[in-house]
Amino acid sequence: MILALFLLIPLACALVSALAGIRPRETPGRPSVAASRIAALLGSLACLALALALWLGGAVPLQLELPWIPAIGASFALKLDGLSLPFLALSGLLGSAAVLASWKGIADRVGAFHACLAFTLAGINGVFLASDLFLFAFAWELMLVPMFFVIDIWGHEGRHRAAIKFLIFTQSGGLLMIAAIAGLYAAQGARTGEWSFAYDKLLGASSSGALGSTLQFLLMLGFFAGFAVKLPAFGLHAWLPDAHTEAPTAGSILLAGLLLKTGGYGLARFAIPLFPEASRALAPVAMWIGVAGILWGGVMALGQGDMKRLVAYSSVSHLGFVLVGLYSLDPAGRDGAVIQMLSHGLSTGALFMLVGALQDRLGTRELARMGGIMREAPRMGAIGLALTLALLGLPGSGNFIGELLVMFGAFKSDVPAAVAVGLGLVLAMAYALRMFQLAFHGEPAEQRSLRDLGALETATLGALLIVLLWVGLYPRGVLSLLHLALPGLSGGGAL
Amino acid sequence: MSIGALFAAAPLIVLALAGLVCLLALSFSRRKASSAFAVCSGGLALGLASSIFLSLPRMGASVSGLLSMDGLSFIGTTIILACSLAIALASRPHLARREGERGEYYSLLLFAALGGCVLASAASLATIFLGLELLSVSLYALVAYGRASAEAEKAAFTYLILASAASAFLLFGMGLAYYQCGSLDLARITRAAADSPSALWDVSFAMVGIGFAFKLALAPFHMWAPEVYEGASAGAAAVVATVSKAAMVLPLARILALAETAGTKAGPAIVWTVAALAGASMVAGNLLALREERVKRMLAGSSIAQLGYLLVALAAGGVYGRGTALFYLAAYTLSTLGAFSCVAALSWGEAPRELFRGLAGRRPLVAAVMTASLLSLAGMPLTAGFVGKFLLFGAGARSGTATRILVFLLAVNSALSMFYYLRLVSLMYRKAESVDAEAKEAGPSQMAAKRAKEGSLLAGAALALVGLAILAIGLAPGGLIEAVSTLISRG
Amino acid sequence: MELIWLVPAFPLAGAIALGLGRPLTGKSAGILGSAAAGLAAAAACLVACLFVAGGQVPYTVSLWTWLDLGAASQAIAFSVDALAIVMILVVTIVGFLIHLFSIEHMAGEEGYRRFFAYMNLFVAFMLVLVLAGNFLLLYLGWEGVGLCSFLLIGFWFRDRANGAAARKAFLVTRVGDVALLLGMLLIAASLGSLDIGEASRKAQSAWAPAGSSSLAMLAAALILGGALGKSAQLPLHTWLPDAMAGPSPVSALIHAATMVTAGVYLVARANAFFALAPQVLEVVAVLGAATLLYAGLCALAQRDFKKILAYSTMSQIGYMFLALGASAWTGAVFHLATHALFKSLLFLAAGAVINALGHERDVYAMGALAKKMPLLFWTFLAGAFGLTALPPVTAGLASKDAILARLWYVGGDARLLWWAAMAGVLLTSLYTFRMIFLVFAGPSRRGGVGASSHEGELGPSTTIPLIALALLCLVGGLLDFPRLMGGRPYFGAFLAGALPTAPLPEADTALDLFLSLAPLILSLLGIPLAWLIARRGLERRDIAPKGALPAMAAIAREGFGFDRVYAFLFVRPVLRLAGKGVDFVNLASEGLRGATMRLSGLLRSSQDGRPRRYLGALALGALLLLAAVLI
Amino acid sequence: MNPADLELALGLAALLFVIGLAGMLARRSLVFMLLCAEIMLNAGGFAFIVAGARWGAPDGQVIFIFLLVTAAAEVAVGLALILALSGQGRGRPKGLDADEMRRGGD
Repeated sequence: MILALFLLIPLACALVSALAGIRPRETPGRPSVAASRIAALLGSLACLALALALWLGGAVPLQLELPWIPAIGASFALKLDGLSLPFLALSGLLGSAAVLASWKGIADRVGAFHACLAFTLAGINGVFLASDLFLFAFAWELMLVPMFFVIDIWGHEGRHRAAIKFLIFTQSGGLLMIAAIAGLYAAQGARTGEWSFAYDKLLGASSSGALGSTLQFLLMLGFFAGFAVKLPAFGLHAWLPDAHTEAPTAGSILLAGLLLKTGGYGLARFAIPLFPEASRALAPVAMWIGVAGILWGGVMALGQGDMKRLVAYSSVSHLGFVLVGLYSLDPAGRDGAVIQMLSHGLSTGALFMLVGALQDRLGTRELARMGGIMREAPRMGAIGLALTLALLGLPGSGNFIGELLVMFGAFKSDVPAAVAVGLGLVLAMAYALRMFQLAFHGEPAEQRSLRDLGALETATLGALLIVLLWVGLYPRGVLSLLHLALPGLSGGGAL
Repeated sequence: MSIGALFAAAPLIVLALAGLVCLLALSFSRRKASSAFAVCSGGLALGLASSIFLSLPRMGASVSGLLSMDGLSFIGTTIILACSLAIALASRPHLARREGERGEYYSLLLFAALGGCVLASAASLATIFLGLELLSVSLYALVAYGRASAEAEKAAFTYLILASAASAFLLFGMGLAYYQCGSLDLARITRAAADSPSALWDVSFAMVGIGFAFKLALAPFHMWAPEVYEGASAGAAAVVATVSKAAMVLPLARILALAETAGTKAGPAIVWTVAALAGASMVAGNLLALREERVKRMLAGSSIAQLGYLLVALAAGGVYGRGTALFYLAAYTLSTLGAFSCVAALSWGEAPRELFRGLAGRRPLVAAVMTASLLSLAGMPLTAGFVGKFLLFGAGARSGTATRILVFLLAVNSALSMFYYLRLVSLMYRKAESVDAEAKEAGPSQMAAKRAKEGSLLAGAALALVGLAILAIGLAPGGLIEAVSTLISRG
Repeated sequence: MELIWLVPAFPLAGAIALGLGRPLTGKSAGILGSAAAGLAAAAACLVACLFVAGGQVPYTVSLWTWLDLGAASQAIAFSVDALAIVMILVVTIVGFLIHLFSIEHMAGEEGYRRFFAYMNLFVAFMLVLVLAGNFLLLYLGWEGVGLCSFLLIGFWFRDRANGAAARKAFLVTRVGDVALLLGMLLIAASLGSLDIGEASRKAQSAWAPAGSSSLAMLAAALILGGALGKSAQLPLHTWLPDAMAGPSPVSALIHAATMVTAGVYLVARANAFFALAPQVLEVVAVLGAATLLYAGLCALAQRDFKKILAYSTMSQIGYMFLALGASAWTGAVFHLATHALFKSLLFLAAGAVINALGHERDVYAMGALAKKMPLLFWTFLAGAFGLTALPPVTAGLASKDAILARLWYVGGDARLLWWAAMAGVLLTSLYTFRMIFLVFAGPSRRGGVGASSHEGELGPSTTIPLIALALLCLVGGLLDFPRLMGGRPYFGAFLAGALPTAPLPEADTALDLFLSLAPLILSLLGIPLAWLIARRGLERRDIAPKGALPAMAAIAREGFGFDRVYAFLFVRPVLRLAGKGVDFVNLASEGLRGATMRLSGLLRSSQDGRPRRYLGALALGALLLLAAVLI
Repeated sequence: MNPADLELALGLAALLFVIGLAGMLARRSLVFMLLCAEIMLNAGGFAFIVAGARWGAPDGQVIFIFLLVTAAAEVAVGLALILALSGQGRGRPKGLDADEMRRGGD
């Protein structure tokens, strides 16, 4: 029953925030506004606390199964294991960060805004917890709509277009995935006569020969499409820069920190274990797609003038690592992919928070109009430096561990890919340093008075950084947990 | 004809009587619009009640071989009557606001519903034809009526011409069928077709199919839809979009069921043709709606596409396929009904997109229900549409290559459809420049205003109900799925 | 034994304290930083004493397990052996002196506190690097020192040029680092361990005999890639001259004494792998020789005081690589140590001069400073003697002699290398004394820059390190003095525990005499030649030089155009690809969108309200349907 | 009746149907379009008559009577619409032209 809390708490908070901010026209000072902010914050903090309690309590794996739609064999089944727990903790952490990041920035329809945030969080938690494919698809789609609203209502200049683009891209992937789920369900049901969406029941489908190799490959492609768009893999990433750039800070944090992770999580949890053979067939291609993402994302990031867009493209590059790691079909690579996702969530989330803070203060995201921040706002500079180093994967940051393990996995299965990944590291340094130096070094580009980070912001960013450092210096904390889940993933994990 | 049969057919009888009473009342005094409204909604409610309490217990009763009151017909009757009732309620405020209001609208609505129910429970060519004509003729009138504008009349005439051509196809096809089988009974006909397949049978089925395809606005027989939806008043458009669609899907489902029991082998040609129809309608509908600035036209495109989706399940066949189709029908009618009721709540006539700008600030309820309906049409979770689409995927994935291709098309198309649904949704939540863009009809008299007010209360209630239903089905579809499957497996 | 972790802990704590401590103002920051470094030095000495007292038993102190890489589990662990001891002594002592120097040298600079925080951080990372028992931790330190070098080169970040130099340094070394990383992965994947000692042992069993295993060659080559990057050897050397944009103490500590020699340390550490790949070892030697000649030529042509020293560092490290290539491991390390002494001394003195002249760095603008700044002159001279291996300064003399002798004794092709090294000796003395003549001798120039200035204001915290370093140079060589002059190889003996040593063949006095005198003579020969060159330079110091030789000089001044080539080959293509950040994938998706929209427009225009058209469509559809059914 | 005649009659019905369709497509006048629609419907009815004759059953005629009634209803509505349309000013004859119904642009 505890697991249901991961969905219920955010939903309850969403309700509270919505009710608190029900008035269409409100002034930032109103108590109801504060109430909605606090409700959202408490909600995500509660999720975080819950996740940590379970983590420290070592209470994994946990299961919950309630009947939902017996008519089609779909049940409200949640399962918490070593793979999902870190992501749940991350969602709690970044959820709070998102609320804090928009503490001042959002003044319009505050209640609705936080309701949307909490709602998205509920959907994300659902994705990380669902062990029933119908429920999974439900949650998968559920998080889109509120995120769409977050971008579309509270975003920047080009928000409407970006929001639609985001929705259509992810949706075309998601629907293909749903089609594949339905196909798997149909094939398995036709074989066993037991119509069920339960993950464990479908896990054996492909090995039991319920699906011909062609069908298995097609279904796997369906899943892959859904997750690859979300990740995003190279070639399907066109939605990401726009969405990240136009979204409000909180939206960018959730997008980069969590939504993208659902893609990688889906690959690790569903696409590969459900269709081991087909995945093995796809693996070489997928790895090189990942490599292409790493390199192209890096090159693009090198060319961006808009800081937020630069970070967005860096995400494309970093999630290429995830693809490479997962499809190296090597335990080390898979571990690396997970670590990479977590650290990318932390570092990029923090980066977006920083960019948001800069934009609030300077009213621009253009690197050309920044410069000299190091002197005017040393705290900002220090944190910016730390984040830059994480971005370029300096040892000690979680990103390094992720990239190292990914490269190790790649090295074992495809040496050229590993070398190409190495080039990616050089590119990463190039664009990270370029961003840092343009923004923080040199002389201020224009006359301005720059406020340094406030205590709240500093504390939030500091917390994120500390967690990142912890992952970087003691990754076993995560990996040991992850290895608990190995049996569940062995379908593709321990190949 | 036994008394039981009479009870079984009660809904039809109730509707027919209500329609007559309505006409009589109007012919005695032209100004009894409110009484006509009362009779209409009362009759529809009574019909609904009777279909649940009288004909449901007598499931499977055959009424003089012309009608069979089985599960299918029950489902159809329920959907049709519910929709008509909601539409009656939604139409009331505008009709009441207009000076010199006429009650004929309600009687036409009643007759359309009656025709729909007859179609839903038709067991013979004769009843299919009768029901169809009853429905069509009242629709022509409805489309033209209730909105004094040349657009409406043009739309109505277009509809009439095309529809009569289509029903001519249908009739000729039936004639050929009868020519070969010698009976009007659907069961016999399907059996005969199964026993002695021939080119002539194919022709007759094809021509009947054309008739149905036209009514369901499947591409390439869809071109009338945008005109009619746009020209007609919101209420009439709603009837065309929901009642007549439901009324055509059910006989189709019944024929397919019978054909299956008779063991007809649908040749690859048939299958691929159906698939082509479905695919074409998905694409055409979505492309038509994509950049449409007039909401009613957009909804026309949407319903073209939606019926294309539904056809996937029918093409998949089997009890599961038909069950899915009917579930999806329910979801589709509910969502479309919600959308049109919202349109009706804003404007009876022209409905440009701008009408919806900043709606959330002005009319939260309408905006909420519209959002729910559009998301449901888009197939987003928490709404009936999501479950429906999921089941569609399942049904399509179960059977052959053709439907698997359709499943792919379905995925791509519904992703495409996101564009126009969500575009409208986002419009509703933007800041409203114009304080109130709603098209106000000519200043009503005190009396009319009072009636309109109480009418709009009812309409609001109906609206809220529809919205809740969409969410309820979206959250807990189990009951409905169970019900549908048991009904059709028994029927 | 457990207190080894204190050694890096002190500077790390200092860095953190300085990083957080807002209130630290004025000199206090510098004092705190120096104190941290000093404590580290003290701890290092203590550790060394204990180590020696404990009979030189290598040991490892493991703090916590970091990461499991395949079968290999990597710990955050410090392992102490003779080599590590040498390195930590060099790093901490020289580091401490340079910190001390900086207290006054950097006074008044903006970001004084930041400077010391970075310096402390660097020392900490450098210590981690040399104490690391496994490649992964070594890599952490490796990247860490790279970071600090980046931060300190770009210390004056208000000038974008410094930033560019810093970025270049970090990026070029990163290329090498990636090679190193791949090498680690190769070792971990094929040997199943990243612990340096264990991996070496496994390699000796798995990849023997020497020269047979391509894997061994690959591993060695990749490690070498890392070393080349860090130690600014050809072809990854281009960053070092630009790195002089940083403050002089930084150049002294990072780009002369410690970080740039990390490559030498790495190769020495991984000697087992190189021993298994003699071909690679030859490459090491050749690259070293090439670099030492190349850098010598460049140094000869420079006008920037610090760039001369930078190129000189490059060429001295070339000597070390040469030694490594000749598998004179101890000799290389010894030269590393002595070089740390005299080169940091040179940099500090140069820095003081430059400060005194108001940040004037052009040697053609200096001159006649010997009288104005006697202390700086003499200390600088001590360093220069070390550099040119001239007595009485023993530091360079001893170490360079060892290397040259070893080269000769190896014989065979190595003789060629010996000749190259001899040429290097000449070059060294040429550029060194050219520099000295230009700076300290001759008439003062350029309207007497520095005519006003004199070193009077040098305080104790500046002078003490200079003098200390000078003295160390004077005596440093005695640790391992050529046997000819009755020296005994204490140093080599000490390192024998950590590095394989091949004893020189039995004494042949004549040969020894020749081997010791030849370089001496060459160096002395260099002095008058240098004077001629300096004279030429003085005469035409500002006129655009004509003729072949000056043209050559101009090319050499640009480092023979490596930068241009790299820019053309790597940098520009990537930047052109990045362009203005226009993503063709995005363009494609937009195109698709446009196409769909156009299609929809087409379809909608067919809906023009004419019933007959619709009828036509209906009839056509019917026809198609019937046709489809019938056929 | 012998089968051959039946086939012939059926053919006649088909011909009638095609004529009606062709007329609908060809004529621009609303009235004539309505007429042609009736012709098509009656073709269907005729097919039923033929079938009834084939089986000697009354159903065919029954359907035809239904058809007459409904067709009458359709015509009634159709004529009413035509009147309404032609009443829209813009000169009588034009109002009867189907192609006049083109919308004022899309």
